[in-house]
Amino acid sequence: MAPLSDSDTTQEEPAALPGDGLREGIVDDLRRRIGDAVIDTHIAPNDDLWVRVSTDAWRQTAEALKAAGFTFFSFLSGLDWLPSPYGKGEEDPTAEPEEPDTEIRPGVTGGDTRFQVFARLVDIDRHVGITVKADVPDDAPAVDSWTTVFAGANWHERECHEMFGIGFNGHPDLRNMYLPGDFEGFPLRKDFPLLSRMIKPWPGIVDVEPMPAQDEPEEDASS
Amino acid sequence: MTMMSDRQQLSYIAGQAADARLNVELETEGMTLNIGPQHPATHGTLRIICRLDGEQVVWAEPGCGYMHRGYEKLTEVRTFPQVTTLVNRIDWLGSFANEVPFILAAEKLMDIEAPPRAQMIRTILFELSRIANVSLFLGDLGVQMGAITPVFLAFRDREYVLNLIEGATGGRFHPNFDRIGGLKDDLPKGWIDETRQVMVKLREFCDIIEDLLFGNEIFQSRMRGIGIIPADIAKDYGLSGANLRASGVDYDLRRDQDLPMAWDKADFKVWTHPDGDSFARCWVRLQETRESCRIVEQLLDQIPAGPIMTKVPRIIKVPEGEAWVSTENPLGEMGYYVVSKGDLGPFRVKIRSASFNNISIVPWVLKGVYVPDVITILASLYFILGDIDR
Amino acid sequence: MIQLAVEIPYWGQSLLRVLGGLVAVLLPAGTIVYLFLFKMMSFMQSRLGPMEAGPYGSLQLVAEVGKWMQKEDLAPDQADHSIFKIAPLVVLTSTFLLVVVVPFGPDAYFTDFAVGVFYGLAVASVSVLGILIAGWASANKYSLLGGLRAAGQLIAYELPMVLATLGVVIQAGSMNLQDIVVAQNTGEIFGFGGLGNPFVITQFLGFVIFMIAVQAELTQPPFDMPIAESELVSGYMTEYSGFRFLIFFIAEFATAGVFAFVASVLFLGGWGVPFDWFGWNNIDQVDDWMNVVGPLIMFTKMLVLTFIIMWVRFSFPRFREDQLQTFAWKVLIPLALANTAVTAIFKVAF
Amino acid sequence: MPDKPKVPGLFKGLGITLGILKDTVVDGANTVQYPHEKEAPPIRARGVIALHEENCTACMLCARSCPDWCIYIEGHKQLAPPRRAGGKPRQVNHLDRFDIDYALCMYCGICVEVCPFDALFWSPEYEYSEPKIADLLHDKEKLGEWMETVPEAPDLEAGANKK
Repeated sequence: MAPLSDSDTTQEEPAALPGDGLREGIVDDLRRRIGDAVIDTHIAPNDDLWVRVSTDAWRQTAEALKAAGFTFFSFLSGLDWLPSPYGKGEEDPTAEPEEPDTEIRPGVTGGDTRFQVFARLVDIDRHVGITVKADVPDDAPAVDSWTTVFAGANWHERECHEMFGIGFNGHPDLRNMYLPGDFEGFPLRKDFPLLSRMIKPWPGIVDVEPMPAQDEPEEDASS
Repeated sequence: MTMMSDRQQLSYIAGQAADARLNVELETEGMTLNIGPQHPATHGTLRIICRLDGEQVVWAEPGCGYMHRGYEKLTEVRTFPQVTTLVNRIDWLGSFANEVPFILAAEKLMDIEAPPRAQMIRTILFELSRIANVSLFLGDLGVQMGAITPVFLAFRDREYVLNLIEGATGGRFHPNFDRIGGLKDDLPKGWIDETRQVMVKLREFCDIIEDLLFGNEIFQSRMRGIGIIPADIAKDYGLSGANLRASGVDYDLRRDQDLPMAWDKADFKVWTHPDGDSFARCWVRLQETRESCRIVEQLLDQIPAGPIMTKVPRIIKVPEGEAWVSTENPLGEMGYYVVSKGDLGPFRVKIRSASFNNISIVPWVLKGVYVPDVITILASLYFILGDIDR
Repeated sequence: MIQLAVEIPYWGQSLLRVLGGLVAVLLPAGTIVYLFLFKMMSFMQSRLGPMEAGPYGSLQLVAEVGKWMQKEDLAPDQADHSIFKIAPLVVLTSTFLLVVVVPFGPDAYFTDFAVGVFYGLAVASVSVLGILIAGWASANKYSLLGGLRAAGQLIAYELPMVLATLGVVIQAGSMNLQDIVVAQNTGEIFGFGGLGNPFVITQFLGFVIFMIAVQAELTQPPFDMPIAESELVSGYMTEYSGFRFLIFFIAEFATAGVFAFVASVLFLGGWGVPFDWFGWNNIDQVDDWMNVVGPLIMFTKMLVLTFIIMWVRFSFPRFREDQLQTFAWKVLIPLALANTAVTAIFKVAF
Repeated sequence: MPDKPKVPGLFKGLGITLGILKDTVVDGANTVQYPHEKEAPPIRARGVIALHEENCTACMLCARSCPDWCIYIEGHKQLAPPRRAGGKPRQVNHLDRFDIDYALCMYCGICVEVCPFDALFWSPEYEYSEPKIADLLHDKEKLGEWMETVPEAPDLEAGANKK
């Protein structure tokens, strides 16, 4: 039966897939709009584009990018770069625990604080996306809220606040998204223990008793 | 917001008026109604708190968290193969489609690519899980509106697709078939022509649903002009998939980015609809199911011979780095931002699921709407709870 | 009255009438539930329906009645207990009161009111009270919404029903149901008397309006807003369980059967077959075996009409509340008025 | 698509349900009446895990890689007769306990895949529900019983290169 509604898109040739030239253009355009707030950029060859901006220019970046055509709000979340002190809960208690490294090594576009907030915007017409990052100061973890620029950021910021403890100034109601109201602690922080793996002893621990009689040195059974 | 039809204007003004009327004119005392968390119209445990004036919703706010399993915390303590078993439980209706972006992100970090045969079979199984997911939606749409028959037809025809997925992968709902670098196994004998017959059945199902439901004047009067979402508000909230295309935005991740998958080998039409109302969203999904059947039929003839898995070490340590891959999942755009520090498991995985954004627009769209329309709009937005709460 | 061999004392006759009433209401309800709700619905959805209880699932209704009997029928504590308990009974009594006026044969009837139609329609609206009480008394927001919707809907659809029957009454010239049946079976259309004059032919618009109004009175999809299971869980019946829910369930299908009886009397010629076939020309000449065959004919006509009601029920989505009301007030009632006017003009002209 | 006369949707909907009624009456419904008729699951269905005890060397790889921690293995070392006559008796791990707790297992199949000695297999058996949840902990013998329900691997589609 003929399609019900009168609308069907004329299948015009989709815009050319973004090359790296387009990405450099975007970075220059962003530099022109917000000046030295752009601290570090990284372009993975014809794959993706990362930009790190200074913390206080976070909302300004959003406005600049939206003006530049990045109208599709994909997501916004947090990153905690502290390696987890608890490990996987799958250590062999007999072996002595190796010393956990506590050195904070941030990812692609660097950064010097423990927490970072990152978001992704997409320009639908030019089929290109950009991931924006910003450091969150350790002492007062708070960033400007994007809800005035992108209405969709409301829920994402509530979840990020609830999971990482990063404050968002100017957010209408920063209630908990998933966790009960009186939940204390921020689960997605690396130093928040995953209790389910603390209680149950790990069945993967090798307990193959050695030979009862001989006492010559038996090789370690576990591979 | 030029596209706002007078219906939406009307209900918006009514919503405002309801606010005023609540406390001034009739001193009618508003009633707070909890739809959910156990409610037949929500796919899982979503709770909508709405304040009513009579039958009209003055203020609505979804309460999530009843299905929160803390996936992003779990991924920190698991290795890559263990995370794939975890990840196909997010959108449990089209579950193979969840594994693919995560595996592609890991492959991008290791910069290896699956052999062409594996890419082709991945795309076919991806489209099959889309058909399984959306055909259930088409049947369930009827139940939300009160028609009992379509849901049984949906479950009957969806059974064929699930048997196909189980035949190839072993699991009906949680195939866990995707590995970094390729697939776990190859297709069993006779699977390809069985799939062709099933595709014919699925097209008949789409035609039946189109006549039984979409042609029905009652259905149209219930759906047209309800819950209109203009394009720029949809983009603001990050709606994706059929919800975005129904507002007239021509954006389909299968065509608009080059992933190491086989979508470019099949020609398919991206359907959009100018109205952006509930009917448009469901209509676009119906046409997409037909497109998926066409894609599967085209790809079935082009499966190249060759290995199913590239050379990959037994114990996989993904090199350090960050990668973002998103694909056009049945519910919308689903993406994974995988951060790896070079050991067995990922350091941090941000799961961008489609329904989280699709539902964040509910407080805006439900203002000044009747109670039965709350169910219509929720049904047309089509979310899965595991997707929202992760 | 026909003279039976033995002289039955008066109390015996009233006992027989009560038994007859029970059979006339519960037998159609049972067959409708099994035949349509269990079997036809499943076959329309390409499945087999209940097959375990009895051969081909025939004892499924007995199993369900047993299940509901042994379930505890609890009432929420804030509920208004006294009226919470009597609500289902009110709905059921309205069905029994309605069946009293339906004729099943020349002598097989419970009462022969001169104003049968008037009484029937008045009694049919009693069930609205039962539903409203149930919605209000269960102290549950969903039931309150369901009850209010039901009140609005049933009252809105009573008017087209009354006006549709008005057309029939004008054409038959009397409000006595027995005369309506006779009028349909003896009259002829423009001289051709072979088929009698069932009002469904001349009053087709009235028949369509009456069936739509009956669909709404029974709160069946596409008019099942009061029990909109996807929004109001199950409307005014949400808080009921056990034996009281059983009464609601039986009442729903018994009313469907009885309305089908009334519709077949008004439009399909009731218990009679065209009298010319047997050479009768008024009611007194009708033979006695008609008292046995009459109920069977009524039963088949009822099954045909219920098939249509259930068929619509299983294939349509449901209206929204305000569309329901606009459909009744702006479409059905004007049509019914026009139908009545045209019938009146024809009555006078011919 | 030929443009059929615009039959109002309502009647077309009625037509369809009547059509399905005819189909069900004529060529039967799709329901499989479970206890009487049973539908065979596909060969690769992941129903239950079977243990081939001789192959197992208690290397604990499966217990380590199980995401749900639902495999419990205990073993001890003992001397085994030498492979070649006159050789030195070999020292080998003997399996004492090998339990899989199906109340926890999510049928992901990582253990079957990771086992270097091909001791674990998938069998499409699915009727092993228990009234008590404790009985879902299948021990070594129970897992051995499942061995004979394990089908051999189906042959593959054309074009797959045999490993």
